[in-house]
Amino acid sequence: MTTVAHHKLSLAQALNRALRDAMAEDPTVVMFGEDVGALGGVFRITDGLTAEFGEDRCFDTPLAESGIVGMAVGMAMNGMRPVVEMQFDAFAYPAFEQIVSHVAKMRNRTRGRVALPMVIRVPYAGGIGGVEHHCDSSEAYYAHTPGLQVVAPATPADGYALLRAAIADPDPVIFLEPKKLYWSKEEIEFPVRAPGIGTAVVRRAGTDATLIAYGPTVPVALEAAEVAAQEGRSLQVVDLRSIVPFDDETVCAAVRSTGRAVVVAESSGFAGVSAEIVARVTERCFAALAAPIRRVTGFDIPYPPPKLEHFQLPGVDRVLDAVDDLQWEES
Amino acid sequence: MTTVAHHKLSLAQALNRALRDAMAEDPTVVMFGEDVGALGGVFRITDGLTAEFGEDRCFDTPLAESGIVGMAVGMAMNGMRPVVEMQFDAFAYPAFEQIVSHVAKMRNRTRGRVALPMVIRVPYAGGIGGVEHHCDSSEAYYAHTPGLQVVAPATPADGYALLRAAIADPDPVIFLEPKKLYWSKEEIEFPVRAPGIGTAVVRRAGTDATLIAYGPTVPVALEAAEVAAQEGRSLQVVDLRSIVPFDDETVCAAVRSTGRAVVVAESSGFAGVSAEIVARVTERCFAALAAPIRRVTGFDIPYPPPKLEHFQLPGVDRVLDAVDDLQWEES
Amino acid sequence: MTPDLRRLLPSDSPVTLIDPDGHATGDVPDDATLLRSLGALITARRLNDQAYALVRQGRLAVYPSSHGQEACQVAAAQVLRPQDWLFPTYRDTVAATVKGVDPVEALSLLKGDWHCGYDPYEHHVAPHTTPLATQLPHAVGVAHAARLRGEPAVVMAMCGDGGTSEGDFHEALNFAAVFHAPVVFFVQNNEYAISVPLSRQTAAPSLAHKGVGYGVPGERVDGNDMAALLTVLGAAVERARAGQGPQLVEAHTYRMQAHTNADDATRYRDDAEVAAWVGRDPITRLRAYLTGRGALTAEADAEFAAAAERAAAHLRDGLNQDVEPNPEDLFAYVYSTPTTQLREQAALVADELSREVAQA
Amino acid sequence: MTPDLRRLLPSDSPVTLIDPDGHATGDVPDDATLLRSLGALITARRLNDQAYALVRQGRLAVYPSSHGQEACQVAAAQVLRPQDWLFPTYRDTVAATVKGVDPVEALSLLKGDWHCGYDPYEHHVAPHTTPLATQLPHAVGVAHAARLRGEPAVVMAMCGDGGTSEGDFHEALNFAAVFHAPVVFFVQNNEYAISVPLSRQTAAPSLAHKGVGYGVPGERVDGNDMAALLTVLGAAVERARAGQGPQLVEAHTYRMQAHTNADDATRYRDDAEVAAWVGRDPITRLRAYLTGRGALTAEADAEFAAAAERAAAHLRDGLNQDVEPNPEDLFAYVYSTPTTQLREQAALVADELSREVAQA
Ligand SMILES: Cc1ncc(C[n+]2csc(CCOP(=O)(O)OP(=O)(O)O)c2C)c(N)n1
Ligand SMILES: Cc1ncc(C[n+]2csc(CCOP(=O)(O)OP(=O)(O)O)c2C)c(N)n1
Ligand SMILES: [Mg+2]
Ligand SMILES: [Mg+2]
Repeated sequence: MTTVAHHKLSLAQALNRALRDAMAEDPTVVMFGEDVGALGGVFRITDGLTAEFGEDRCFDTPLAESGIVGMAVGMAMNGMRPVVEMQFDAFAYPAFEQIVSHVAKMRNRTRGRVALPMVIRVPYAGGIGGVEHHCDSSEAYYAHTPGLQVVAPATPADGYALLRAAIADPDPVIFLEPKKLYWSKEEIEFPVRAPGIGTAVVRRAGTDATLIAYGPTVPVALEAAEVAAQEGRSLQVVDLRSIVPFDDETVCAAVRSTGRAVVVAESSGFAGVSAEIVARVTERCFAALAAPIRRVTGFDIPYPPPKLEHFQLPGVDRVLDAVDDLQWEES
Repeated sequence: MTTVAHHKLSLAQALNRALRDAMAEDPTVVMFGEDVGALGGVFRITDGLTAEFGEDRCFDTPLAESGIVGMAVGMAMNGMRPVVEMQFDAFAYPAFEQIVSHVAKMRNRTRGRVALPMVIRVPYAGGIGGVEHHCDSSEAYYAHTPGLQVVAPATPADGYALLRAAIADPDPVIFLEPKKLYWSKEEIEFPVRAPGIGTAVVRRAGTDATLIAYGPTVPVALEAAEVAAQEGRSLQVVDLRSIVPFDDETVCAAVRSTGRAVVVAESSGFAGVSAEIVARVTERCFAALAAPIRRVTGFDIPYPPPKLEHFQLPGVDRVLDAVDDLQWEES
Repeated sequence: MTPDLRRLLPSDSPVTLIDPDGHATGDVPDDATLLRSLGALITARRLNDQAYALVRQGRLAVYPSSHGQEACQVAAAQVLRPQDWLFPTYRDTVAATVKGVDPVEALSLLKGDWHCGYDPYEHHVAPHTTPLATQLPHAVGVAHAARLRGEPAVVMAMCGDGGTSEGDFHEALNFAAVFHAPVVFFVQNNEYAISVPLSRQTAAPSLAHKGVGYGVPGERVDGNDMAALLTVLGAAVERARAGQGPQLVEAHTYRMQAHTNADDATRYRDDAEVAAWVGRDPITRLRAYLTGRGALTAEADAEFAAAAERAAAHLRDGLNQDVEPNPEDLFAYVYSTPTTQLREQAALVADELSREVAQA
Repeated sequence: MTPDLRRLLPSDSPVTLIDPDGHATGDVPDDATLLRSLGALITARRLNDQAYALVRQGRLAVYPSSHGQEACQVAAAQVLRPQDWLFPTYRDTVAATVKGVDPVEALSLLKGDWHCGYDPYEHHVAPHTTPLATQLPHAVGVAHAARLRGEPAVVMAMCGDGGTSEGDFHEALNFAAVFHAPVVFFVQNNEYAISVPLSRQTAAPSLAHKGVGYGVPGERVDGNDMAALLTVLGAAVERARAGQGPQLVEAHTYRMQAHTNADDATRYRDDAEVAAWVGRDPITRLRAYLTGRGALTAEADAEFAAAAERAAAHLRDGLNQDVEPNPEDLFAYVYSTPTTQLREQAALVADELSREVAQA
């Protein structure tokens, strides 16, 4: 008999709890990175883990991201389930070689003999007034790399469930944590009924057009839908949750049901995940489309300094402008 | 008075000559990397440069790609025009941090005060029976990074002209050299009338559908068009040459003229440059499209071992299958 | 031990020339030099504390203070000539100002106005670098270019103890050694990398010992001793200028405050540990020495204080000024000539703004 | 010099126990041990030369031979126990076979059939790694996991002189030292990285001196002296097993052939240089020593030659067999469960093939 309990948790707290529960259940789960020990991580996602599980289970490393990911590869090869934290999105780049040439390829390289059950946690994207290198939306680099799974929760419940699923998964997962949502709260029912990796969800029903979002832009899409509703337009909102694997079924069904769509993503548009969404949905749903799928994304510029970041972030108005542009008059 | 001369050169020879001519004209141009000195590079692109210009102008470095690119950044900051060679595509990944966080961002970071006139040459893509890590199509990583220019010549003449343009450019260029085309020859007229960076070209006229290709897939597209012509279908072929900046005008005009298009790229499709092409052309030419733009790309798998690589490479048949799929009956 | 090896190994303990009580223990630079440094130190401290205060007042987003490390900051810049380059990290704002950068411009990054607020060519100060150790290969490149042209410029490349663990530290030192580049690698070992203590960063006898593996001479210096820093760094710079290649200098110092104001240092270190370093303050020490020699007049000291106040006022005034953010800047500097794509994107923003104005 | 430093520094010249003429100069392992090694060396050389020949016959795409470096190859594996791990580079095929991997499976990568042809868990041999030095952090991770579980396993992590310049070398040594991981880092310094000579790779007194900067003891050994290698590597392994942390061992050897058969070594080195190393051949040297002691019987020598021939024949037979490439493999191992997308892509290929069959 499982006891059901409810807790109101922020995304940060939900992730912390997911780590704690996973470590309690499975002694092979280890957590390491920069400042994840005594400090509990700069965002406190690993708060208390060293105290609870000891130095061998949650520990600080020297400052070297390639070394951190590389060591995780070796530990995963040898019976452990490492979870590592990259302190900020852009600070995962020194580990790019390890991620692309090893994390992504080890299973395939060895015909499935060497699996790498590991999770790379990346506090990511902007909207927190961070200076250069602290606000990159780096999902496209990972999503384009075969062999990686890439997820981005937008709610505390999904954060908990997806992190548990990622840790339990036999294959590596790039776990993107939208920094600006760390402090948003939600009531979660435990035990969580987990959405598996690879399933999108319709967050809001709607009939006129579909907004496709993930991670930090999900709340933006929901707010846009709310505003549109007041203006008499019914927008459906799909939250991808997983970028790889991609839930074609849910997304295409949603777009077919409305015939119009806007992809909302914080990352620069050019050759980003948003482009993939437009391309694959258009390929699959062309006949159902009343207008080309529009993109509202970050511009093709380096992430701006704090005083200018609001221009870069997809906002409600920009999303609604794009919706307005979906050739309504012609339909 | 300029003397016009004709030389039949392979792509490799054309690139070598471009380096030689640039170094002869401008004493600030320096070339360095792994094995580029006495050996002349594993593909001989730098053959003879050390002998002609001396150790200070073309030199070997320790084996460290991040160090190579980082040193180039510093030399570019201080009056030089460095050209560096990454030995193979996948061996540029250790330099990813330097490329994304510095090469791409220095001009913007400093409001244009510090420009980085530098070229990163990357022998890239497959089709040469190379083992793991020697055949990656890595253009999407760079193309998605604002601040970089990304070019991929498909012919010796373009190789010469684009490399000269890249070296002369005030901003950094990722110069992708399709390895499998190194030995293809063409008669070049010197002085070369240079296509600037950022201009696509229609390589073959056609009226029924447009094939959009770049780098290693340009000859594939041309061959497919040739076969299609024999079967009575007229295919237009566009060679992008530059991925960033992207020549929307030429590409969209071409697609509008035929109403149907297939993008042919060697790289994995998911969130690749091919996705961007589909997305942006569809956004701009939706009304002119008789069918969704199809993609023929590498699969979403790690580049296969030599014995299996022909399954991964877009071939003529697969391109023609995609063309057949462009809803001809409905038009 | 071979002579070659002896040349590379640092001394067994850090070089100190003035002890914490202000007594000379070795060959100290002349009074005029040290007075100039004391003045700079006093201004440096004042700037650190002013910047910290400005964070609390909401004028700066965040400030990684070099409070306690000012002797390193001042020395790093004072041993350089105008043609020499300084490569600072996010914690080395003060060093940049000593090299000539206007503190207001230097803090543009942390104010959130723009990434780099100053012209790197004006004072030969590279943009503050945040990704650890990534500036070190750039420093080698700048030095190598200068050397190829036969210019007598030297590069001072700074990083922290944490930064020494990154691959780029390794690659930069190795390149500098192989190419004999005139670079002084200056590590401020302040015992912490955010919360990570030195013992988790390295098991080496000292960070200066890392030089051996590259054939780069290493030296250790008391990072709170202005005289020792000027001497050791000065010698390294002139050695590099004379064509004798790179050097690695580790300064032993301490981060007196939290990593930044956003950090909570009580989570990972005791107050007692911090307190122990108060007595080793670089300013107190140098003042005690100069006072002991009768070289520091009350007048001069007052003028130092006044100059520091002027610098602080300048910083306050500058940071209290609001620069109107201009969205056109977003698109103007990505490339020398904006691409068609960027022009379209800039037009979209301009259109949004014009509609906002129309609505207002 | 402090005792701590003395512990870290390598000897001034490489450890040699048998000189090039086959005379013992130190405390040599017993005859039985060395006879076993001689047998392995003879097979190793035969495999190298057989593989090279198979390239010319078109059965292998490329082969980076360890001809001349066989003593390093054999020692690296012979000092390990079954539970210990070996992390080989592309040049260390022979070491992998000495640890137990079938040479046919080991050459799958270079034949072009599949990336890694063997089961890494069977003999605890990691996949051959091509991107330089990137396997070293993995080695640390494997060792750290074993240590956390209290298993007495040691990891032998191999790389070349060129590989020491990469950032991952630095990060791996530092991590191993900080975490006290049971790893022996074994650098085969064969004087070249493709065409780049050692002098362009480092300005250090030796590569073994790189250990100092991590607090990792470094040692140098004559890489063509089987006895010295067994002794130095064996001690390092048992030291690591005893919980005394990592060690760095540099073997001085020479790459007798071109980088691979695709390389043209005449472009960057003289024949005379190569010739000078012929007299230092590891097999000749060990044979001379054992013969001098009367420990090597003609029978045993004949059996070594016969075993080597059997191994070569096995390799020939294996590589002459054509494995029919199966396109389903492309999609089967990317994830434990293929994604919808991969199933669609596999179906596309299956459809193409079925249409080809239909047309034929
Ligand atoms: C590549 C990279 N990884 C992580 C960070 C995040 N980070 C910023 S400062 C810091 C600590 C650096 O410590 P240290 O080098 O000792 O310098 P200090 O802050 O003590 O001056 C870290 C981990 C970063 N800036 N760059
Ligand atoms: C990261 C990376 N960069 C470049 C290469 C290309 N490459 C393959 S082998 C080699 C030379 C390596 O030399 P060394 O480490 O001395 O080993 P050796 O080949 O002499 O055994 C190079 C540059 C690579 N494999 N990986
Ligand atoms: Mg520090
Ligand atoms: Mg070598």
